[in-house]
Amino acid sequence: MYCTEEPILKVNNMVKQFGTGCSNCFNLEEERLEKNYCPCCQTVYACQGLSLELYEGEILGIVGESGSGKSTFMRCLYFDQEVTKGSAYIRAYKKGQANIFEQNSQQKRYIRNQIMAMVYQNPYLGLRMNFSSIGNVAEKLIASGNREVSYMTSRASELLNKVKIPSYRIREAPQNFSGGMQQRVQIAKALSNNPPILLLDEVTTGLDLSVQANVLDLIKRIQRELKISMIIVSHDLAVIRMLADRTIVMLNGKIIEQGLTDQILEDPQHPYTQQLVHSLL
Amino acid sequence: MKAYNFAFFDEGSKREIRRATVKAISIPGYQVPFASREMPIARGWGTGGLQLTLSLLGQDDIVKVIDQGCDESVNAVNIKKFINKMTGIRETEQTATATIIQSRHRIPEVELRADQILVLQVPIPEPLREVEPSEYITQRLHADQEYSAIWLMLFEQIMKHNKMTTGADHPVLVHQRYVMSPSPIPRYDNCKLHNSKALILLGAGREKKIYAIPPYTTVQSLAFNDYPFQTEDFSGRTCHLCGASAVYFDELIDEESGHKYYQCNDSSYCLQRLNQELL
Amino acid sequence: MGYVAVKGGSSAIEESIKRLQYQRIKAKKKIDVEVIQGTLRGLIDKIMSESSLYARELAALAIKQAEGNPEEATFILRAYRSTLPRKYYSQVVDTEDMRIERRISAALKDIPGGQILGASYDYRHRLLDFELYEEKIEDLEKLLQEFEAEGWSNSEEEASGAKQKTSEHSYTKVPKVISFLRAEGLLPPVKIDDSEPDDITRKSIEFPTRRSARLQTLTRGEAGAVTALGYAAIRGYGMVHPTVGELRVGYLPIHIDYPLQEGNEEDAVYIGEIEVTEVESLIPQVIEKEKGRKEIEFTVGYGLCYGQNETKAIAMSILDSCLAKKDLLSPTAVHDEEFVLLHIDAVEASGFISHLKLPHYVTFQSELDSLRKTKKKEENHESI
Amino acid sequence: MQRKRRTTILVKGSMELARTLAEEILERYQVQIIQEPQQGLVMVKMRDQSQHTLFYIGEVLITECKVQIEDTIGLGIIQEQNPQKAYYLAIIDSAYNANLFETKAWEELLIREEKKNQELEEQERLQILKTKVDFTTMSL
Amino acid sequence: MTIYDPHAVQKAYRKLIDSLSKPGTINILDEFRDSKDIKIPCNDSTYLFMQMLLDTEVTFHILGQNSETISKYVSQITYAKSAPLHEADFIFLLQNREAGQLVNAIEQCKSGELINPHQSATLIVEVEKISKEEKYQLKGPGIETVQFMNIYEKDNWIEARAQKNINYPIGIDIYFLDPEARLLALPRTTIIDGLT
Repeated sequence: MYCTEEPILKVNNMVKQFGTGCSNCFNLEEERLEKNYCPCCQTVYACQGLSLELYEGEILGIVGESGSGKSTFMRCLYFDQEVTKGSAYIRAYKKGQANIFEQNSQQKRYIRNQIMAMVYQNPYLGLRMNFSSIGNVAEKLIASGNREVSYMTSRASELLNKVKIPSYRIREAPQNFSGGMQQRVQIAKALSNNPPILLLDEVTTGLDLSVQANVLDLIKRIQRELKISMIIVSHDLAVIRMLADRTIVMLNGKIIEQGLTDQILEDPQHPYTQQLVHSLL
Repeated sequence: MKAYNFAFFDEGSKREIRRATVKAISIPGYQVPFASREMPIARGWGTGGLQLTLSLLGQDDIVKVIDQGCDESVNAVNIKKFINKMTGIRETEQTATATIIQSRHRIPEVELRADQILVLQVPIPEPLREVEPSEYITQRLHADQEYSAIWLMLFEQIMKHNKMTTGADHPVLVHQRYVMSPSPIPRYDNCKLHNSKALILLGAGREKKIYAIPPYTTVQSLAFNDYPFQTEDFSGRTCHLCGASAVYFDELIDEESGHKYYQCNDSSYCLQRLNQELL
Repeated sequence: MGYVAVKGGSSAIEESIKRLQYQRIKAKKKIDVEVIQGTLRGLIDKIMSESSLYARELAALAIKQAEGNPEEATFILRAYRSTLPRKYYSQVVDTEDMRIERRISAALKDIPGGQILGASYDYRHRLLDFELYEEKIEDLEKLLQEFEAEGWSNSEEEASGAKQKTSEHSYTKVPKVISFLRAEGLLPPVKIDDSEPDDITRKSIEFPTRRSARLQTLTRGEAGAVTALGYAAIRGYGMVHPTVGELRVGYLPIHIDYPLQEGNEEDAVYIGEIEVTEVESLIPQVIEKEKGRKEIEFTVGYGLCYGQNETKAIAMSILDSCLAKKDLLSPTAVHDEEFVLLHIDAVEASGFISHLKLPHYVTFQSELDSLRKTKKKEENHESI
Repeated sequence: MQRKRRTTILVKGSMELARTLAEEILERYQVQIIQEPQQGLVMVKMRDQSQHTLFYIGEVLITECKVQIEDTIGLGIIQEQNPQKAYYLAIIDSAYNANLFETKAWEELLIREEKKNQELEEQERLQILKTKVDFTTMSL
Repeated sequence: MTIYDPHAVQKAYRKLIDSLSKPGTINILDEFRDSKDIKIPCNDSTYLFMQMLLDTEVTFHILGQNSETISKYVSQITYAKSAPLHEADFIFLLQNREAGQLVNAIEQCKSGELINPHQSATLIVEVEKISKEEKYQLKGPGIETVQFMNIYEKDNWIEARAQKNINYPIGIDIYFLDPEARLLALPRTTIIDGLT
């Protein structure tokens, strides 16, 4: 299912730092940081040279505690934050020849609108709270160039239906909804134009257990039906176990372990991973 | 008594407006910032249009000024008076005779020619202002051609009212690139922007922007495929003076009977028809 | 044209202007420009500052023409500015060279050079003075004589008499409060920055702005608007708590480089002097130092405007520091440079507000059409 | 005397002095007006005392005049509407530029005027100082 | 030195607007062909354009023989400052320039950014001759169907211009002038196709 082919997304040596850096932390190889933090200049190295590949149709899980850099990684990938260093290539964009981090803002918008979608942990980042839910889902379709109201409304209704927003409420604004419902609207929005790559940041955090199962189900189904490649970030190994084909474990801005999810669950190598797996059992 | 320069401005001021204007023509629909001089008429009363007109005018020009479709509206008369005082050039009320037409909120009914220039006064040039108050951000949205928000606004109108509910100033897409405010012209006039034979210049004095639609340029009113753009509906109505139909009308109420009746909004067009009738 | 043309507009305008003229003269009283210039100093200062044109006599003329309406007078002066060529730029004017008329500090009790009250309204009780009803030129002359007896003088002859008394005090510059605070290290050191300032009257303002564009916009802002926003900033809608380090009123000499040939500093041309009000507000701010150490430093908010406009200059110094603060977690409107800078201009604000008086029946008709269509749709909907 | 000091004296000083000097030249030389006294603007560049950057506070109305004596141009600039004095200043400037011998004798007049100007300013300063708040503590 | 009367500048400006808003339209600036005392080796109409466009607020760059001397002179007359090729707002290419300088200027000059595409250079180019011969076909805003033109110029500038304008709205606008005072203007939106 993977490995033999070209990855759909390839990230090389991505660095994201907050702060200017100093002579102490100039060379990240030398391990002079306290966790991901330089005690001299207070620079935080949220991502310290991350490299990974995403293959067509797979779900890649990233698991780690809060502060491990997994969410920053997602935001950088979706251009919400500028990377400090590094490159990334998407097969569907300029035949995988162009470093997406170096594109101009117009091209980055294009990639956001056409090739990727993101579901944020905080629904306020992903939704216009005072617009109708159906409008929120349509926005993504509009952004990718759709100008057909009837298609957009039926597509939006279908998706809102799928995430269990009752039909009579789809014209309501998300600000009237519960946190869980807002999250489901966001998922519907992200899925609306079948992006080849979907980014999910702590997507089920805050949902009821029953809803959580539904959503996870939905994600699984979408992935199976449409072959969308996904990166899912979670602190919850249970979620990762349920969804991810492959898993990356992050700690203090670094990848400490990666492999097939089953493998990692059965035979964790790094002490931190072992601890994670044990707590799951 | 101090004598004013021809067309009010010193030559340096004209030069700056002209430099902005040529850039505006070169990038259709893009709002070129300019310094915008302070004028003897109030900001918001057509200073952008007036600055353009004064920077264009020469001794051989014949100028027409209209406000709300009417040559005799007080504001139009006032601007015309000022232009006349500062240049001494000829004025006209006939659309066909004019070389430069400055207008607020209307495009004349008579089709403009290639040798004419239409100058439109603009109060708020930023089509995205309704969805984004910050200039810093709207500039970036234009740069990225990111117009989802304004489309979404129209989509939301359809969700609520089953149709787009814009009044005047319905946004347009120019040369497939920039979303532009056509100034508060009625939707009825939007189609006159598309492939116009005359150059159209738009000036916003207070907001300090100049933009342009060159002749024969694609101008599409924003609309969805299945919810087409609709102009104001005057079907079945005729002008009570000249009998014209299919033009933009003013709606009037008879003081005695309380009945509604209609009259051409373009007063010069109406008068021209009446005079033809008379001959 | 054979048909009757509509002639309503032109004649109505003519009559309206006549009516205006009538209003100005109907009381059969006239005021001379030199009387305005000699008596309405406060209004002239306000109008010069808001029109960003230093011209006392023209300001007085504008006041006469506008019947004392400051909004209108500023407007007239601004428009006149557009017709004059800008011939030169002055050499850099440094307020260290100010000929002081008044200077006070709220930050310190006594300051080198002293607290000099000068001419101020602050300590005169705001009691209506009914005696002014009776004021005659002779009274003024008599009063002036008394002043002269005390040594006040405007005339040259009197000046020579003062010679003996003055020899002991040679004219010296009064040191600035922030200069010695700086020398003591209480203020962060600053470097001279000679980069060319932006000019918002020549190139429209761009966001984010440079400091030069902010200061220029603030100094020509409408006094009431600048004051209102400055007030909001210290009342609770801003993150600044200022102390007036120093407020000065005084005269500054203006020089230009001699345009006909190159020369040295002494070849400059002196063209006259301008009166300004200058304010430096001190605002404490927490600065992050290395290794998480935090220190409190003073930052200086700066206000400078034409004429004696003290409230405006203080408010300007507050807004200057509000706009310098970036990266606030929950910024309020007074920290938003677009909000502040785009809304304080007298001519722009009054122009756009007053444009609502213009007819809008074309746009209104268009809105009406939309409204009716939605009504129709809804009715149809209900009947189904 | 160099221009900065000279123009300061003349602009601050009396119209009388400017007229006296200019008329001396007018009597003896052909003075051609190149530019009639004309209004214009000088943009004032300020040093802000907080950051030591530069900004524009606004413009100052000036009257400017250009004259020519023989081959030498002179310039008169003065604040506000003051066409007559601008004209005199231009003549005086031109005389200095042309190095006319008359200018040698002006030195003394100018210095005397300068003193007068300074005395006036000094006197005003002393009056203003009367409004200075006195914080001296009385010792018993 | 000749300072053109404001009315002459105004007339020329209107012709520029006409040519620019209808690319391919040739206007003749014939009122301005007889001034004898221009001290720089350029067309009268080029000199007129300098007066129309330049002042203290903008910068320019001149390419041609003795460009330094000429720049100094233009600065004195217009108060505009001369600037390096890649920074200049207006670039004047005189007829006596070297081969390759036009293409080089197109490649080097500033073309604005997405956020401020108007901050791009404008080129004013003297060429041997401008005509309506059907050598090139023009399309784009301002043109109803197609327009034709020919520009006699050694440099192969068409490809360089197309490359420069590839990321519309970023791009440059070029005004061509010939010794017969013909004016033809190409905004960045005009697409040029060579005809064989």
